[in-house]
Amino acid sequence: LLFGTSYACSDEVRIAVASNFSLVAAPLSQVFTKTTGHEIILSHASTGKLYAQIVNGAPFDIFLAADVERPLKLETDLIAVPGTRFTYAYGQLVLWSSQKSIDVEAALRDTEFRHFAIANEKLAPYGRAAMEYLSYLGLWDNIQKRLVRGENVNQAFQFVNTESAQLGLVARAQAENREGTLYLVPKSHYSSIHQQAVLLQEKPAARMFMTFLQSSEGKTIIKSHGYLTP
Amino acid sequence: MSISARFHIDHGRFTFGVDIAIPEKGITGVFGPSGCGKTTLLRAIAGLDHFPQGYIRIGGEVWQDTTTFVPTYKRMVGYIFQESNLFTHMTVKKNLKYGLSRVPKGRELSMDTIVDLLDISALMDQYPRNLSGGEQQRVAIARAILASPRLLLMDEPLASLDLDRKREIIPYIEALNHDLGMPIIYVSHDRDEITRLADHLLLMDHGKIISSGSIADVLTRVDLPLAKSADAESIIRAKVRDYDSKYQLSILESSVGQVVIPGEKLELGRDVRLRIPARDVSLTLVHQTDTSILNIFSATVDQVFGGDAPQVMVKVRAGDTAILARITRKSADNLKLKPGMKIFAQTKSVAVLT
Amino acid sequence: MSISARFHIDHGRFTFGVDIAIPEKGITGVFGPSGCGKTTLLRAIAGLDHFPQGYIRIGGEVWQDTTTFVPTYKRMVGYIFQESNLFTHMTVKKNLKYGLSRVPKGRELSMDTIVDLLDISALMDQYPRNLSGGEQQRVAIARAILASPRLLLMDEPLASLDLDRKREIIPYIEALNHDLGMPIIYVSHDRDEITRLADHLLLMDHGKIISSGSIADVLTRVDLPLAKSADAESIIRAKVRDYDSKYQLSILESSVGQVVIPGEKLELGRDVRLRIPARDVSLTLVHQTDTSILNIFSATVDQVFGGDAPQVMVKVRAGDTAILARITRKSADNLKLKPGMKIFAQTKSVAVLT
Amino acid sequence: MIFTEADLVALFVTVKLAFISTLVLLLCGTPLAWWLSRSKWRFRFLIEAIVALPLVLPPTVLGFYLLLGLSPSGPIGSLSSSLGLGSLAFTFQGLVVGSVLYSMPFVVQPLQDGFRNVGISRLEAAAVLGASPIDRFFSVAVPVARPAFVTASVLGFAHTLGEFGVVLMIGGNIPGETQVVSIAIYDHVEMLHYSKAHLLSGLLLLLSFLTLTLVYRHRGFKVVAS
Amino acid sequence: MIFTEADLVALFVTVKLAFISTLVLLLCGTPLAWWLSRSKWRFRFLIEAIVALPLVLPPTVLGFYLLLGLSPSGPIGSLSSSLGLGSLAFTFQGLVVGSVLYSMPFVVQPLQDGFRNVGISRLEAAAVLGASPIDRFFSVAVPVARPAFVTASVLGFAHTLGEFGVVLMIGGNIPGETQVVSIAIYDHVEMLHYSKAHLLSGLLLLLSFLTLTLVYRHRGFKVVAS
Ligand SMILES: Nc1ncnc2c1ncn2[C@@H]1O[C@H](COP(=O)(O)OP(=O)(O)OP(=O)(O)O)[C@@H](O)[C@H]1O
Ligand SMILES: Nc1ncnc2c1ncn2[C@@H]1O[C@H](COP(=O)(O)OP(=O)(O)OP(=O)(O)O)[C@@H](O)[C@H]1O
Ligand SMILES: [Mg+2]
Ligand SMILES: [Mg+2]
Repeated sequence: LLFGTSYACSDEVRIAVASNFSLVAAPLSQVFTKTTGHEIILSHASTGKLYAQIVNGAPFDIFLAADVERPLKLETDLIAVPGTRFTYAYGQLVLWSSQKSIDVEAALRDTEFRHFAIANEKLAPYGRAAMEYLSYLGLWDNIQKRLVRGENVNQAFQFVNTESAQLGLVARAQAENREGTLYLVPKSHYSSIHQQAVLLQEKPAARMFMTFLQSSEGKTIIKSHGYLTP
Repeated sequence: MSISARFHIDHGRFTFGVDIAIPEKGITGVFGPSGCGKTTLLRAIAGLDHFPQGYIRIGGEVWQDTTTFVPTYKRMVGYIFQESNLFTHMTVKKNLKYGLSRVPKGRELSMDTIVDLLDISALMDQYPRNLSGGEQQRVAIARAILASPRLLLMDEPLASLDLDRKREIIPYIEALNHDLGMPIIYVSHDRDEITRLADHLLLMDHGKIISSGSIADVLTRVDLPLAKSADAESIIRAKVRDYDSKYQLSILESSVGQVVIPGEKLELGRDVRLRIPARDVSLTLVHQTDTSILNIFSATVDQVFGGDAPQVMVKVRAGDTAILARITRKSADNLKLKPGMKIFAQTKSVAVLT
Repeated sequence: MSISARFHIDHGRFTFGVDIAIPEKGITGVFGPSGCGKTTLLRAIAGLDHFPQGYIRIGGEVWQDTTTFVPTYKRMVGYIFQESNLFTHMTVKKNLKYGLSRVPKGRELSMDTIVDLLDISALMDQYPRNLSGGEQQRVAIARAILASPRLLLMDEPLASLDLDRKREIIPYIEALNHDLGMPIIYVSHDRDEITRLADHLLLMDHGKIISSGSIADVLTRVDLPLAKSADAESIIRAKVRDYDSKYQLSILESSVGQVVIPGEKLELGRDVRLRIPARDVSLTLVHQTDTSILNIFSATVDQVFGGDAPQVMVKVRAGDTAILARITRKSADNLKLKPGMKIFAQTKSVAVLT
Repeated sequence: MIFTEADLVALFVTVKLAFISTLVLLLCGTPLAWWLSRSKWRFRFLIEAIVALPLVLPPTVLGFYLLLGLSPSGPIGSLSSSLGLGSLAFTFQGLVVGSVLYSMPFVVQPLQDGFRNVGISRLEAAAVLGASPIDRFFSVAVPVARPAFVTASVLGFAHTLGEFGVVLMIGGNIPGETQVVSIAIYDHVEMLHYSKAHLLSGLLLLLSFLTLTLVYRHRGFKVVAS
Repeated sequence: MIFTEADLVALFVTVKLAFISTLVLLLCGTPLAWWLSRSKWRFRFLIEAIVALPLVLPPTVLGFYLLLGLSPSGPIGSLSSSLGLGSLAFTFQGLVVGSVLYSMPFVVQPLQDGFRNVGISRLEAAAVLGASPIDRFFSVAVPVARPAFVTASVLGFAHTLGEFGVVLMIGGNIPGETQVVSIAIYDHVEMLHYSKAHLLSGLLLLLSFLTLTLVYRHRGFKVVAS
């Protein structure tokens, strides 16, 4: 009922997706297209790049950012449609090693690694979260020499996945269902990672996708990929 | 109708300054030692170098003055470079066609004739790097000629060729000039080529023109180095009168008297140029008969010069024509040669030039 | 001690096959028409081209055989290329020093001497592209000589030089050979240079050696094209005996009798080579006295050849030496020349070669 | 099928982009290189430096500045808008502009070296045979500098194939329009679809390898002996 | 101070990386280019194609594969570990390896063209003057190909300065070790610190411009007339 209304004229929705969410965006859009007939075109890049593109007139209808800051800025600058901003997912931080059956927590505490991968805390929400967690553990200052920073959480994941870094703090969405050992960092140890969406163009089909994101069907898909939803 | 040119350039160690006026018809030889500025002159005429303040006019057309500078490709000059300068990225055939295909319709020469003459038909599909030095030079000559230039500039075109080849090519160059009326400026350090070909002669040294005039004049002017050298020679004009078919001798009438020349039958009535090397001229007081020498002219001693050198040059006049004889000073003393004295000049060799 | 070499290569349109043995001392001339393979021979000797199956030995040292191939830079040959081939990225001075600085200590020649001789001292700081063709050639000669090679290969080194320069440089090349004992292989299409310089002569045509031997022999062999051409000449050996200072005449004793030569005083007792151009030799039945001709030899007719041509070549023998005389057939008939007949050969010119 | 449709579309867009960019590069780069190789202007070296300059910026940053320039309020954008072309950002044309700018030094420099080696004497020979400057350029300079054209094209083409930062920034990764194969591979890696990434990289490498071997095998090699 | 200390450290690392990479590029590229320009081997073109190949991959992806190769289980990684060098990932040395691989075609190709234009006859002239092959190479080939060395160095150097994808991937952005200025600028842009990005870009451009003009002004231009 919700989605069937404008089935007759199928439309195109262009969505700018923050890199870390690209794993989920694909199945989401497939389901959406199947139910509504509207085409989804996904463009991935880092949140910062997408922001710069949007400000400079990129033809996107929806922005799925990895943080709050940039959707908020777009909204206040009246580039986005006011009042359309909402949190569509919370990222979850995991401590991960691609080696099987080791005690990752102990490894972290005892610094049994040469390189420890995180996302750049200045650029990526996961990076900031990782910093908070490491500070909470009191390891932040000592670990500096062994830190390698990815531009985004995907890159941090590559570092660990290729065994170049023995341990890292990455997104649960990436580490789940992979070979290796995973430890879910308790939510209380870092401030939560809000990923916000905002509507950029007034367009029925785009509105529909925004609604879909918040629907239970959408939330199920998001959750199944290792994110939390509001 | 003539060619006038005036150029000046200062290269520091070399100063070049010429002011020439040469006939537009005929072949002008440019002769001078290595580094005297022959190539510089040709390049200025072709417009390859642009000397400010230069001036050049061909017939009624000004190629360069203070306001004009006709670029090279519009001058329609042919230029045979000192280093053959073929296009290394093209076969010989394409090199030849390069100029040919840029000739205005109707003016093209026949490629086959020139290719045969220069004996390069076997080389048509070769790249220049596979050719010998002389072969490259021949291709360069063919390429320049096939461009049907209005004026042909040749910079030592035959320097890397053997005598036999030179003898084949030289008459053709003459024919280009005579039959097609293509004026030629011919640079060479080889006197032989120059006297064979040139009607007019520019003598250069140290970037200057030291003499300019008809070949016969320049060759016998006693103030010039040419007449002083051991290879001095004279040029006389003659007309073919008769042919002795038994001994295959052509009999010619010249300003100095009858001249007998062995060899192929020359066309009767034809005007030819004869070259008499000074060292092949001997002087006698009486008319000798029991000798193998055929050509003996009666003449008057004009001047004996060469000072104390063991060999002296004697300029004699037979009719109105100057002939140089190079003899030992001993002989000159023995014969007591003095200006005005009647003598006989016997010439061992006479070469037909034109 | 000699140089032996054997090469074969098939270029399709050009087949090259030589087998030579030349004395290691002296100057060997290589003479032949354009495209006959002169450069190919020099390159093979220098090791610039590697022809499989080739063989070359210099004295006791094998440079190439089935198992050996000494690379060029170890052969210590000097090579004057047909196109001067200077290093464009170096000044003249650096070009000269390039070879000089690679010479083993103690073998270096004096740079100043050679620079002065070739008159290139004003050019030392120039880049090759600013030099005239002849200047480049002179620098190339100097560069090759300064490398103090064990064997000097010269490919038409004087082709772009004027006669006066040639005359300055040729004696120096002779001196290199005589004084330093540097063997030289000298390629030229200029007979004049070859007869002046060569002791030994390789005659080439179409990639083959058609004759090889001492210069005097090869020049007068009637089966070879040299003796048939209009420029045929003979070489005789002579010793300087006396000098007439009044007339500046050197008096020499040769195998054909006394020879008188005008010019600078020649060193007494010195062995020299004399060149007598066939066309400068006339034949008489009686000994003429009232003539400017100084050198008259009594001789015997050996052979008259040239068939029906208007000019015939007469090979006469004076003592054991062959002399060629080129005279008209008419004269030959007049004089009724026959083998064995006694005659007088008068030579208008005799040039001292060595 | 082992490749997704999006992959193949991206491959097509890439090849199209590389072709068009190389063409534009050669068209703009050739006269510039020719001028640079012949000019006696004192300050020529300034132009040379400017051509090479885009290279030193990280591609994404260059892309960022291009984006600023191309946006409707930017200098290029307002120009193109006033010409009725609209904004070039996020269009295929915009990608071409970006790629051309970024790969320019790889085309101009080898061509300049190549042209310099043509040598004045060959051009003089052509001039006396009646060839005008344009004629000389095409009949002598271009064929003699052919290896330089091969180098320039290969570097320009390959660099455009792999180009990523600029393209991502000013193209916006729009499938079918500005999503090129380099971005597609990147996306696969980002989405942890490693096997897809390997396959697509493999395909790209294979195609490039084949093209390169073809080009190198048939490049004019004989003509260069000097 | 307008630049952060981190920026300046990054700048220093960048310049060091570019210098060392260019040096290594020239050291490896020169013999390779010389061999390629002289070899008559039939399959030479395969090597040429392989050299150019890294170019067609997007730098990040190339970086990803390099990371795989450098990782302890990868081929290069296991080699370097067995040699006692440890892993090269996240080290300055690793960056050098990556940059060299990625910029190799920009060095090899111009050098190859340059060497080909040296011409056999100059080398023959040197041989008859007693110069051994090595001697000829340094006394004739290198000076004659000098403009090609300038081109190769400029392209290699500039490309390393701007290099970003590979460096980011295998470097791990470690300040003072593998954080280069291109990453620093990128970070500024990502963080929307545009004015800082402009400043740092401006500095990089200015320095590069000065270096380039110096290089171009003094490059050997006279020697090439042929
Ligand atoms: N660009 C230049 N800069 C300085 N000097 C030059 C330049 N071009 C030529 N010269 C000098 O000018 C003089 C004349 O050169 P030119 O080439 O005209 O001589 P040439 O008469 O042709 O000699 P050759 O018979 O040896 O070819 C030479 O001394 C040469 O070195
Ligand atoms: N690489 C090659 N391929 C095919 N033919 C060649 C090659 N090199 C030389 N030739 C041919 O071999 C012949 C001999 O060449 P070479 O250079 O030895 O002649 P040359 O006697 O030096 O002539 P010149 O007096 O004209 O310099 C020429 O006909 C030339 O075209
Ligand atoms: Mg000249
Ligand atoms: Mg030759």
